[in-house]
Amino acid sequence: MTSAFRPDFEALQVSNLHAYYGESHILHGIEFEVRRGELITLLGRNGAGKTTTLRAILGLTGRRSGSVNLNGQEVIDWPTHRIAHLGVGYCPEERGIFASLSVEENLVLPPQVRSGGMSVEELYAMFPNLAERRKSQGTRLSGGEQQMLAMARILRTGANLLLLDEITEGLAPVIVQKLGDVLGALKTRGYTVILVEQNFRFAAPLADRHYVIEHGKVVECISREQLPSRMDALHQRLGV
Amino acid sequence: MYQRTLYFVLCVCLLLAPLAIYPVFLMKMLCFALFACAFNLLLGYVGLLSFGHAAFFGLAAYVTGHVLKVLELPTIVGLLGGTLAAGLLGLAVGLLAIRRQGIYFAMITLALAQMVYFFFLQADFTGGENGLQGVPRGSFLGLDLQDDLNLYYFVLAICIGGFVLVYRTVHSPFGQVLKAIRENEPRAISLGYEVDRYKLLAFVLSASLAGLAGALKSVVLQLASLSDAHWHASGEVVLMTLLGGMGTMLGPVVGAGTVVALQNYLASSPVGVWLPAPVVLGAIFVVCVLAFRRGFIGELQALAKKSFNLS
Amino acid sequence: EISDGAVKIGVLTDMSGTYSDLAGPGVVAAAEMAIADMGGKVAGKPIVMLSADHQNKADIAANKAREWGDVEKVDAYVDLVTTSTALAVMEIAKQTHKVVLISGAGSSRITNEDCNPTAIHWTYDTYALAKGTGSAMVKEGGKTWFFLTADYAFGQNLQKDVTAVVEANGGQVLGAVKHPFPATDFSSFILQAQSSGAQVIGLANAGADTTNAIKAANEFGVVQSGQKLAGLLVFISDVHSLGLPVAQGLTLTTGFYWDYDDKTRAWSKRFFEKTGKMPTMVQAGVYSSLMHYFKAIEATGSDDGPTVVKQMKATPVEDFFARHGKIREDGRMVHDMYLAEVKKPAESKQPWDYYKILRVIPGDEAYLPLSESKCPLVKKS
Amino acid sequence: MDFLNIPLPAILAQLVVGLINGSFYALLSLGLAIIFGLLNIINFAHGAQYMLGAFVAWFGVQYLGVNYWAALILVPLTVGAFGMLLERTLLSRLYREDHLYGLLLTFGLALIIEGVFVQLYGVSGKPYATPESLRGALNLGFMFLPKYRAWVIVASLVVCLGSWLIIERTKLGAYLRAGTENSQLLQAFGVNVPLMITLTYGFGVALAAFAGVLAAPIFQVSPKMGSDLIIVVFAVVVIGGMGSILGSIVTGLGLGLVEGLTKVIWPQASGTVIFVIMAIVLLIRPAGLFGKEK
Amino acid sequence: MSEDFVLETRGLVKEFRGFVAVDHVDLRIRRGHIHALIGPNGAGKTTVFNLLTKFLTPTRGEILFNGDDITYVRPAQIARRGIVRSFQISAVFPHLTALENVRVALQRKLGTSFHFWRSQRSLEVLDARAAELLEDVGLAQYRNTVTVEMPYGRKRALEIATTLALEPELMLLDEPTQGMGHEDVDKVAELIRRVSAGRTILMVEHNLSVVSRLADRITVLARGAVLAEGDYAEVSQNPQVREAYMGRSDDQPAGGVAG
Ligand SMILES: Nc1ncnc2c1ncn2[C@@H]1O[C@H](COP(=O)(O)OP(=O)(O)OP(=O)(O)O)[C@@H](O)[C@H]1O
Ligand SMILES: Nc1ncnc2c1ncn2[C@@H]1O[C@H](COP(=O)(O)OP(=O)(O)OP(=O)(O)O)[C@@H](O)[C@H]1O
Ligand SMILES: [Mg+2]
Ligand SMILES: [Mg+2]
Repeated sequence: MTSAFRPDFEALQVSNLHAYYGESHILHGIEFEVRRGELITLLGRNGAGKTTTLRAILGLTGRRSGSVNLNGQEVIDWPTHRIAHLGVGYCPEERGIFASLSVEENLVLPPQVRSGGMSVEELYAMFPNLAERRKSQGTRLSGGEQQMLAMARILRTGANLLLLDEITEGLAPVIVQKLGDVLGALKTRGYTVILVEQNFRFAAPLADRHYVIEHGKVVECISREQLPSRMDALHQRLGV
Repeated sequence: MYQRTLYFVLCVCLLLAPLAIYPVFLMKMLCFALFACAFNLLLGYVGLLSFGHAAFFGLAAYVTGHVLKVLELPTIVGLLGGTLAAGLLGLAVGLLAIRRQGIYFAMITLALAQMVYFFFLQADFTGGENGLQGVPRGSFLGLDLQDDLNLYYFVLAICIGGFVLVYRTVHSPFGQVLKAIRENEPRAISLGYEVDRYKLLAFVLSASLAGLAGALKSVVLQLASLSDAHWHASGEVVLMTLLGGMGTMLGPVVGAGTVVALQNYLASSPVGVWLPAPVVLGAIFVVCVLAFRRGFIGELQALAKKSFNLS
Repeated sequence: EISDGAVKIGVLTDMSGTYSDLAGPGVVAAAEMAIADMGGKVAGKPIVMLSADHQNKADIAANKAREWGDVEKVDAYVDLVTTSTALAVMEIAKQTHKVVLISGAGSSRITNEDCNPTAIHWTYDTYALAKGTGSAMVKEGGKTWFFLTADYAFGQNLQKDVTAVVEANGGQVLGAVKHPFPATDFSSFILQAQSSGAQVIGLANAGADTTNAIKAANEFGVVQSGQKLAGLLVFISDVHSLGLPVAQGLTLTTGFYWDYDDKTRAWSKRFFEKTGKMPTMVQAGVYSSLMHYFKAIEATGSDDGPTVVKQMKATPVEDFFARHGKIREDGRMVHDMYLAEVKKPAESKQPWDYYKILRVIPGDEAYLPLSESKCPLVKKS
Repeated sequence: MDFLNIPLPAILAQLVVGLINGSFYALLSLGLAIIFGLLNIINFAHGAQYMLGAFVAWFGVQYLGVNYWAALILVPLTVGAFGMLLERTLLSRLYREDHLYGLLLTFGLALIIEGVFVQLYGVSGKPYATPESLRGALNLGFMFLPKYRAWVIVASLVVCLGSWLIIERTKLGAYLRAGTENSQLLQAFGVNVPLMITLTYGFGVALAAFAGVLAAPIFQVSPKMGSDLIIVVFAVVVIGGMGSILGSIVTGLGLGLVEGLTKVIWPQASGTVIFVIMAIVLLIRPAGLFGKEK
Repeated sequence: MSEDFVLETRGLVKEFRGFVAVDHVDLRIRRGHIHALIGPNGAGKTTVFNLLTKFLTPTRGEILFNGDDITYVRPAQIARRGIVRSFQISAVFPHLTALENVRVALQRKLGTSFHFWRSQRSLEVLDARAAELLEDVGLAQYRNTVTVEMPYGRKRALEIATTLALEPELMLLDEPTQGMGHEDVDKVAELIRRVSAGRTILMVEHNLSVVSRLADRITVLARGAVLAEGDYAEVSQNPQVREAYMGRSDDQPAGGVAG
């Protein structure tokens, strides 16, 4: 993985990733990969370690070890902000809207990490609620609006590897559908997406592959083609 | 169980302490320990940082001094008067401050305490910066408090009483509600608790106990002075509490003991000559923050828990 | 007859606070010199010195004094820089009959309404300062006064004393502004003093307040515009830190000046060699008071408080520090005081050459007459 | 036109003098507000750093022959660098903790710094001469204003407004505010937060040192010069609204004026009036005059 | 007429600096019903909850509870009258055990909550009832677990148990299934149905499968105003609702069930 001359074949390869919060060992050797332009999902029960995986990729957990290879570069030892500049956008589970900033300030806050991000106008067109509340304080937004804002603000930065944590949570069905469309569109524009989802119906039609995480390990990898045949296993894993 | 033994051993030590240590110094320590415990009731268990607690301490010292020296009433009346005055001031300050949180609460208590300080400075009965000197110690139930040992056991009994009251408050139905409020205030409201009243009662309790400490101090040292009410004293009690471990029962006691002992030692030790007391104290704070953040007792507890878990 | 086989003195002073330059380590050094000059012994018994920083807090002073008295068996408390600490320690001495030799604290209360049989006030007091500076300035034509007064008892006492002196000499007080203690910026108060039109601006404050007020006065051209500054409590350490360009022309009263005569110079040189600074009146006073105390012990062979004090009061004080000194029954050590003016930079020939002595004020003139004393120890005849 | 029997020129003069003090409050509280805004640390060492500024300027004259004007630039840089060192080695360990610990740490640092200076230089302080070109006074009609004091107003206003513009007009301000709330997330967006924090702390400290240099010719350069100021300056920050940059500047100046007026009307209360105002403001506007309510 | 309705709002309006978040809402909640409040994000659902429980004060309009005007009653009093809410973001007392969480709610009725001199052992009389409530929501095994350590879904269940401890006449649940795995969603839905016996429930929920399963009646809010009201069938066929909220979802409710 050290060769700098690997073509843009894979955007992200995670192998043997371990992560800790203080004393507790949360990830026990996660392995998966995403190629450029793919959308994959991480599935798993509450507490399986999905969020932790995303955070570990960005170096936001406590200690971590193993390998995270981003566009041919080993970033396991990099500080978070440098990893972000490789074109990673992160939409956290708790949304992370800044209370001291207005909606618009929140939206334009993350620095541009690459060219080719969407413009503020495009984003407002995509999420009209935000346009209407642009002067409002960030955390005065309704739960769902905050979710939209968290998503919109990383689309502005030009990041082309998106780490999205439960973005449909608390959103009205119309908006969920719209997000589905957006993700579809992003995929065709060549974005790479890692999606953590509880809402399988939402994720299934979009994903190229599903990784199932249990107790901090990937226990199953199901490609789109395999999905119909593996549905039962999935049901069992996810306890549906 | 293990805690009981600890408290028991501690009590025995305190009973025997005057054999080895100078009783007036011990009494001063006890007063500050009580002060810190009172303060910790608010900071450690309600999560409110008051930066004006010296106002209660100082007011009580003045009132007690006045009652004993000018009105020449019995000691116990003086102590009660001081405590009551502090409680009333606590009620007034609490009513204004209790709606604010975090740093704003700290600041508003500081502001009000500064006004109280200004009042003390201007008022006649406080004797300005010379303070009230020569407060008589009097007697209690025929016990001559002029005698240091008698006074020591008198003060010890009251301080233990105060400590037990804090302990009881924390572990009472009321304490349970306080804990809930600190953990999640909106939720406590939605369960039907008028949180402001609970906080106010806690504030008044804390102020009264701080007052009791101040009242005792003016009996022990026989004087009440402006420095008791100065914001430095408010700051000192914060430091004592943090040093010992906030939110622990014994932390403030240990913290107060450490700070008072250090001040006393450094004031007259050869170390103090080439290293002024503030430098040593400052260094201790820095080390404490960097190395034992939970305070002495807090760290010990964490350690005990860990070794308990491992075994 | 020396209790516990040693004479113990406890120096309580301000080691690190606002007054540590005028007292503090220098006081400890002066006390050490006194002990050394006695050969470390008095009446055949060793002299032991303890020292502590009272941080200008009465409760620390009281606590320390009590502990020293009970545990260490200290026989005398020395220095005490603020009135509150002095009063607190005197209160303890009253119960234990220990000797208190006060040098740093200034309030005339100490030997007036709060006088104490075993306490001796050595170096100066607010009455003497007021008397010296006040009457001298009025006599020189400073008829109208305006005060900058620190808003606490000490400042107010000082103002009251000076006002009495000024009015007794035919002067007039136009007004006063009470400033909070401590204050940093005095420009506003100086402006008020300027616009009062008074001929003399009296600084009824101490320490950093005084120096900052003098600085501001200099900046706003108080002296240039014809007003005079009267420092009511100025120590040589203050003048040293202000520097002559700023302090020049200031009139003040002091109980001691190092460059007064050969005796003062001789002692001060020794002090300078030890500390690197010239002594303030407080520091010199501590030495003087201790020597007098030791001699009294030597004479009586006892370190019992009342006995020693009785002997001290019976013996006149005459040394490098005190001229025509005697200790009155109220505990006041009465000695000559000096009215001084701070030199212009050009007049200063060497380091620490700061004062021009304008006049010697005889002790009996400088201090509150016993006939006006409210001290219960004074037997009115 | 008299007010409470005080002639108008006197009032005007007091207001000018108040403005000078206000300039100091503004400079100091600006630094404090920036540090609080970003690090969530109540920088109790601010007073000590102000004192360091004055002392380093004095060292400059005394030992290195650095004049006032050079000191005005060099001293903030030096003391700011020292601040950054403190931040990197000590403060940076505390960001995840309750801000009480920051307070305790900086309080300890202030004690140490002040204590060491008292030990080395005594308390009464050192004289620092006013630069030649700023001696003398301006005649404003109602008062003689020392030129140096006028310069203090100008210099601090320029520095305050400059800092404010830099922080508000660039994205820096938004980063600072966001960084306080959730620095991890901000890093995940690609902002080098640790570096930003270090630089900002250094900047806040440099502002304090700048104020110290400005103060050196006016007040005695003494180890205690900052310790009583800190609590007042802190009150200014709270009244202005924690973390509000503009708030701290405007409030600093405004309180200087109010304090100036109090010094004529009821001088002994001039040290307390700020706290009265703070209590009133907090009771009416909990987040301070310019603060945003959560 | 208020006989039938536990809660009524008349012309309820809430403005935030010119922005109208709740716009003349007339709600009527029938006793014993599970009433769902749905609507697009930012429609004002949480705001309505906040108004009902007095965490916000209405700009205009009135709120009647059992026929009494409670528009200006203080929040804690609302709870005492029998309206208790859960929060959109999980609201437990994180460092208390599950049992203690419930007990805090039960404790109020003892009337000793200001007794700082009494031992907290005096609260032990409530343990049996608290355990019973935990049992009801299937948390028996968590009895002595400190709440922070519990999985998210279990916390929501605990919140419901705490709410139930007050025996509220009207329970307000804000997105009770948000953020839960499918297992938990089903469990909580089942739980809500169970506890609805003998009381009225008003809930906000985006999970339409839950809504369709539980709700007797549904009010749809959009842009602060009531868009439609009726049972699930009526509402889900309403074209306006479909456009504003449900989108092109088929008859089958969106969200929830995998596959
Ligand atoms: N800051 C933290 N400190 C300690 N433990 C943590 C922390 N954050 C998460 N954990 C633990 O790590 C484990 C994995 O959590 P994670 O948030 O990654 O789960 P998840 O799969 O995202 O679950 P969910 O569906 O609830 O979001 C859980 O057991 C959780 O309790
Ligand atoms: N305190 C406030 N100040 C200003 N605007 C607010 C405030 N609270 C809510 N709003 C606005 O009011 C509108 C309604 O918010 P509310 O939280 O009630 O929506 P909701 O229906 O609960 O949405 P969601 O389903 O997304 O949680 C939103 O547009 C929000 O931005
Ligand atoms: Mg997660
Ligand atoms: Mg909502």
